[in-house]
Amino acid sequence: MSSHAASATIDHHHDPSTSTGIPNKKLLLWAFLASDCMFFGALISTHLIYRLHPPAGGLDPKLIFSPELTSFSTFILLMSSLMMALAVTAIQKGNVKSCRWSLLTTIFFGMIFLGCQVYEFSHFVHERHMLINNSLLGSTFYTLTGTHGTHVAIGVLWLSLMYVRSFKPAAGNPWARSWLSHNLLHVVTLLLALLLTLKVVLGLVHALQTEPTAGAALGHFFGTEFIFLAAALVTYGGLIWFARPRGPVAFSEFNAIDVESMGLYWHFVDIVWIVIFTAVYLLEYL
Amino acid sequence: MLKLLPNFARWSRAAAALTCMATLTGCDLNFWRMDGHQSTMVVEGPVAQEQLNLFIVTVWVTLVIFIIVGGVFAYATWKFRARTEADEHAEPPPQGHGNPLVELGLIGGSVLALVIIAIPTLKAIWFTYDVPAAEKANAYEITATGYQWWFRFEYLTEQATVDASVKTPLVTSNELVIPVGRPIRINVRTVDVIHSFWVPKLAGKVDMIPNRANFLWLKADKPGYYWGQCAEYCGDSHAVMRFRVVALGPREFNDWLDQQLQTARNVAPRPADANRPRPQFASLRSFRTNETGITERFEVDPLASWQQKQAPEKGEDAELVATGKQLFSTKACISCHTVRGHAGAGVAGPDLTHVGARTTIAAGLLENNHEQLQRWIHNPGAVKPGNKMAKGYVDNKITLTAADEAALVAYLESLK
Amino acid sequence: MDALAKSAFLTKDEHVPTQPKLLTHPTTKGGLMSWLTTVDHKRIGFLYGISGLFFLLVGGFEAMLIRLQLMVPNNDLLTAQQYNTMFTMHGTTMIFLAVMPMSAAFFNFIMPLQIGARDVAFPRLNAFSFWVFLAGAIILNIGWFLPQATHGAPDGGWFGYAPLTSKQFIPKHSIDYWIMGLQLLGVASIAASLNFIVTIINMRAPGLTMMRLPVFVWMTLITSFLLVLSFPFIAIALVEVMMDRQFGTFFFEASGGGMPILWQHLFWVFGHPEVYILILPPMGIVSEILPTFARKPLFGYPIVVFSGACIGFLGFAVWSHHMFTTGLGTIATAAFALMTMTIAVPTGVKIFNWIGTLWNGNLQMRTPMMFALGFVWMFMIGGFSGIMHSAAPADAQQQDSYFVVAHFHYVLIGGSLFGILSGIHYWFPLMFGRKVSEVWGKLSFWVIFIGFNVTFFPMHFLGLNGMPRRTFTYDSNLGWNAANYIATIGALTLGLGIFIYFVVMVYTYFKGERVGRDIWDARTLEWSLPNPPPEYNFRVIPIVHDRDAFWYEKHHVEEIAKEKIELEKVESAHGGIHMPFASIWPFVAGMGLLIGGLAVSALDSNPAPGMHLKLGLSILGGVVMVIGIYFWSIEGNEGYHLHLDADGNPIEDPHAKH
Amino acid sequence: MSAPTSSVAAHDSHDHDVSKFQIYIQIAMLLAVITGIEIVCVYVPFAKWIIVTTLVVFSVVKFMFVIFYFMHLRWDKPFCTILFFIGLTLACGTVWALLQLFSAEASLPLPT
Ligand code: HEA
Ligand code: HEA
Ligand code: HEC
Ligand code: CUA
Ligand SMILES: [Cu+2]
Repeated sequence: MSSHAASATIDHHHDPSTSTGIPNKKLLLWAFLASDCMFFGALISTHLIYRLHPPAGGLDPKLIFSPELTSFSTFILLMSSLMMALAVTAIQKGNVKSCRWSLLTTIFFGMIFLGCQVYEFSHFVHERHMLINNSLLGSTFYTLTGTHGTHVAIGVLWLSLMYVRSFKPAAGNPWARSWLSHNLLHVVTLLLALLLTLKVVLGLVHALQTEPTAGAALGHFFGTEFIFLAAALVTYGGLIWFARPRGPVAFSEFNAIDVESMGLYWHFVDIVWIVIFTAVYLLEYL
Repeated sequence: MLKLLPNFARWSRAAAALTCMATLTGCDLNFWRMDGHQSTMVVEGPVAQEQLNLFIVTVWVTLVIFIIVGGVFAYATWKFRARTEADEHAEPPPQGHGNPLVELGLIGGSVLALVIIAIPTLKAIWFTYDVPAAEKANAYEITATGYQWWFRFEYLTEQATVDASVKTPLVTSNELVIPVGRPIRINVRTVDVIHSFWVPKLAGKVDMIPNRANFLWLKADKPGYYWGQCAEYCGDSHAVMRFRVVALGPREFNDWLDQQLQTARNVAPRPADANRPRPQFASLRSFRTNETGITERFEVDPLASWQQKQAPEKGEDAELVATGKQLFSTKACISCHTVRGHAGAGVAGPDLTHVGARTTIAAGLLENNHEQLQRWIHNPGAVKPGNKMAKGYVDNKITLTAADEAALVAYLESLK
Repeated sequence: MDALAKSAFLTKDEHVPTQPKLLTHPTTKGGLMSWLTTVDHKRIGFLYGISGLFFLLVGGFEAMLIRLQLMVPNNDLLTAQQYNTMFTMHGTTMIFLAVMPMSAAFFNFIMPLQIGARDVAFPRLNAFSFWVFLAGAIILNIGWFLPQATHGAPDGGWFGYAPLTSKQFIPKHSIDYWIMGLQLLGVASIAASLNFIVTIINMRAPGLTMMRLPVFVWMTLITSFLLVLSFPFIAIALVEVMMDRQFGTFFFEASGGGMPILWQHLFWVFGHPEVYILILPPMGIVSEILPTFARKPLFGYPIVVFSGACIGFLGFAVWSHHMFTTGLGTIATAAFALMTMTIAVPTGVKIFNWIGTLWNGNLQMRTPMMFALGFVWMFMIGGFSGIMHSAAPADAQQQDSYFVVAHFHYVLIGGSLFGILSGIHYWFPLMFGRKVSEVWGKLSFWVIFIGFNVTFFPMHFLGLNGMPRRTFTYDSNLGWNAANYIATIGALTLGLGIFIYFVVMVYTYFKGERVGRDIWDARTLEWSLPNPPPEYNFRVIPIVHDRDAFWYEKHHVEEIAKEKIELEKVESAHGGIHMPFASIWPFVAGMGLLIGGLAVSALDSNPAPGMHLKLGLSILGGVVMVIGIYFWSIEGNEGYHLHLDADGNPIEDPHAKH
Repeated sequence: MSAPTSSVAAHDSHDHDVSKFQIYIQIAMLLAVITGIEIVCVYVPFAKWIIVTTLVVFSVVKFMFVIFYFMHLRWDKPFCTILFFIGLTLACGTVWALLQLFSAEASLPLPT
């Protein structure tokens, strides 16, 4: 078997151990995505039905949505898809380093998307007074985009786990023994780093919006977010520390299928957004 | 052990024969009779008739298929079964795999059968949907609204008197009176959950759904008293959410309308007559929760009972009625009920302006007589689980003495 | 190249580091722990089967109370509330907790054996599905044991039409349990079905092409597709009511512009495929049994398979036939009526082919065969009343009347349940190595058959005579007394029949006559195994040469024997039999869902007292679930290798990895 | 695990690898551009139906590019495509049917 590992090339489109040649995981993901189509189908139909037949005196989405932000986050999600695709190609060639970087970028873009969504939601709630329980539009909109956001969040979690997983030491590597605790800490640090970054960035945006001058904004920002900023920096340090080279890892082109199936999920979340972007946002501006 | 089996078969055959005999000789186990008050098989209007005709078509088509397919199936089972030990261990039969021609033929046959059903189905869908164009002009429009757990009927075209200057559309509850021979278009609405309007002898049901403008049409071919029932599960008392439809000839219908359009009736005070027996109420009897609310006398000819109800009660006691009228206000009944021309503008409960002229109360559950009225106002919750009037009793802290009840009953009965 | 070794499955964790203590794989073979950690598809099948049978009794008991209440007019055995709870729970239990898990039991136990696999594609996911199912079942039923005034078991009807399920009309938590319970059952079903889809498509023995799959496997596949494609709709619908109840949204709230009719659409988009989910597996079972006891192959195999797929596909296009009385308008009504009728064609094809299978056969009237024949008869009758419903205007009189009750019990009991009962009889010898006595088996069949017809045939007449369903009482003057009385007598007989069935099964399990391999002279691969089948199923993965694989083997004994020896050599060269490790994590994750689900549905969202408890418990549940999934993902999916002695017993080699 | 079923496939898929990077970048650019055009589209004063159709066509194009390239359907066994399209078609069909059903006159919500 080990002789096999050396025999290099794997065909990433054919797994001879299965009847069809499609790896089990890939098939599972595709079947799941087919099912997910129905999930979003149900949500989107609910939203569209109520958009086409709105209650009298309901909110007008034109006065609520802001196309700039949404276009930006759509673009970001598209870019994250690109990075995800690159991550898969990288690992298929056995290029672990490049894969890691691509994964990190994907996570980063995913977080930006989530940040935009958090910002958008709080904006709609506080500035535009659209609540989930004060209008039908709010009910359907938040439920639909919130479900999508949850999908993205799960994706980010999955990506993070995969990133950390890529440090799993190979057998014989002395680190193997303390791998479990390392792994756990690494995951926690990564998630903390992500959350703190999100918090800090949102704080910055908020400050920029509420304060009259840039200087005042910065002052306000440092005043309220200092602790979080510091904590975020600490977690970055932690991440760099965790990512230091520690000998051979058990992550190679044999794991390509894991990364690839995760990618399928991620891309799907992306194309669902393409549909939502058109059906929920763009069509409102006609 | 295996010998038991034929014995068992023999016993069961005997048992089956016995049961058949017993049922046929009428131990009242005549479950196949379908001529009850809510029968869909004995109908009195064109819509129900159309639906019945279609049903009969489906029955015949499926019956024929059943006989053919079932016949072949039974024959195959009988013919090819292993009868003896030797059969059991016989060589396996030829391993045939099928025959596309047979399959195609059968598919063709099934499609044909479905076409036979589909054509009248389509015809009936369009016919039963709305009043036919030719009769549109003659149609009579009524709005029926479902409440947990009773029905309100609003005659959109009839203006009832409230007082000399004010008129409102005529509202009644739980008994819908319609003219014979005219198509009736009924808008069905609800104020709470989904209910369904169903008078089997006149038309199939249509649901009353919140935020939805449903309607149906029906026509009664002859005068009659028709049973209806809510047909969509709507909470605790769904089972006892019933109503009646009374179809009257044109003259009677107009008479009825005239009476309804007037304000509630006042009982003329009469000189006290010490000899006249006052109405007697049985001392409060506790009814069993689900004790039947309809008497046999009523059963015999409900339409006649209904007609009788239109005339004022004999031997009314004006004093008692006046007390009742008083109580109706003081006991907060008016917060939910309207008696047009008297007191009250409540809309949470049925309109009681002419309640005395109805044959039933509590949404068709109880016959409208002293006993049942008293039973109802004594403790509505015990009659109809969860009902809103009982809730009102609790919230408004309504307590009635036996004398109050007697007076209220007299008052309600006087409202013809 | 060494193909087996190339599987991602095996090679991934090629250099297993010395596992931390927390991740040592459980190895117990007996006791409670072995059941909690099992990933063996056969054991999971048993778990599903036992739960299904248990809930069949529960649902049956509820049915008995329903029937007793309706035995005479104006009866007050149950209050209105209790009665409404009873039929809601009866319907929900029978469909989601009895018939579906029993089908899942066969999927789990039989399907991998029929395709010559050693396990399903994702053994731990399979275990997870079961534990989530159990969590859902517990949440659904928990209300029985809580205060009735504020909690209580669900009472909104099995299709829970909005807005009756809103907080305004049912403020109790009963509906919250219903929502959460169904939601979890959905998760369980989707997870299990994804697994089955991958298993069937990817884990077939060599030579077992799709068009050689046993029909039961085909029906499993189609059912799984129906499940993954239909459950999302109810999941979203449930999310929406849940939001309405917990967060005051307006999805089904007419006061805010919501349209309660939307719930009906979302529900029936799921609901109609669901009824085919209930019938297709039993159809598959019957398609196995009839050929076996007719001793000839299924008539028109490709057409049976194709019609199954057709039924599944068409099933998505007919949902509004449950809504003929909701004022859809003429065009929509006509479209759905016609679509509904077309389903009769593929279904009819199946009936014809079963009869074709009997034709010219050599029918052995064993108990499973009796149930299978009963199935065909009863399902046909139920199908015919279905066709009567599909004539929309006629259905306006039948909808929500006992005619519908008659229809769906003919297809559900006469169809699904008979199919499952015949399957139990058929595979019992394989599962336990014992055989049910023919006399008792047939006795239970006849009592059930007669009881069933006596119960439900009169209901057609009741419905046509205007008796609405879901009514806890009726007056004596409507002509319903006789039929109701008879139906109740029938139901008691039916109950007696099921009782006999159970007693016989339990007796047989302990004391039944022991039998050897392949007692029915059957045709499919699972019968090539010893009974009960060993943990690893197949000593060597067989090569399939024909549609009825085992029948072929039996008629080409020498050729097959030679082939087996070759195969065994090849396989042991690759390390022997690969087995997945047992794992506790799916169970942990499932329990997390149970805790979280209970907390979310049982406690009040607004004013304070319960709030902290609720939040705390929900978070706890979430954490437990995440822990479960985390360890599940990092413990890796490698397995160990088994080596067998000549008798097929594993040779102890605990350190054998890979 | 089942035993080998088919002969080991030829390793010809690697031809794609070299160019994949390029392809991905190009597609990502394309997607971004389409998104830009879409946003502009909305404000163009054409008939509503033209714009709606255009938008729908654009998102379908984006959708297809992502699933066939980023998600490798193009290089995978066709079965994956079939599998996914079963769900996709059913979902689209159901959404379409629901929208139709709710637009039928009989189904409009009550005027308030
Ligand atoms: C196992 C479950 C199952 C199955 C298989 C079916 C099968 C069918 N069902 Fe049924 N149905 C239910 C379970 C099932 N149903 C349930 C649970 C409900 C009630 C839900 C509730 O309200 O609680 C229901 C309700 C229901 C309704 C709604 C009734 C109402 O509430 O108003 C309708 C309406 O069209 C319907 C139709 C059909 C049809 C046409 C079929 C067809 O698939 C049947 C096809 C079969 C045959 C026709 C017989 C064999 C065919 C031949 C021998 C060929 C030749 C025949 C012809 C050409 C006619 N069903
Ligand atoms: C697969 C599904 C399934 C099965 C198997 C059954 C089985 C039975 N069902 Fe039911 N039923 C439904 C699905 C099912 N049902 C659904 C979906 C509804 C609609 C719910 C709703 O409206 O929301 C319904 C509704 C329903 C009603 C209508 C209630 C109403 O509308 O008011 C009735 C009434 O008779 C009924 C009766 C029965 C009976 C007598 C059995 C019998 O077959 C049960 C037989 C089993 C047993 C009896 C248990 C085993 C035996 C014992 C435990 C031993 C001894 C027990 C005694 C003899 C007391 N069912
Ligand atoms: C909280 C509201 C409320 C109060 C107070 C109330 N009722 Fe009612 N009443 C109802 C409702 C609701 C119904 C319909 C109940 C049903 O059938 O489900 C009803 C039904 C009736 C009926 C039967 C009408 C019919 O046609 O079916 C009578 C008679 C009646 N009430 C009399 C009274 C009297 C007398 C009082 C005072 C002592 C009273 N009600 C107080 C709400 C109320
Ligand atoms: Cu109203 Cu049932
Ligand atoms: Cu259906």
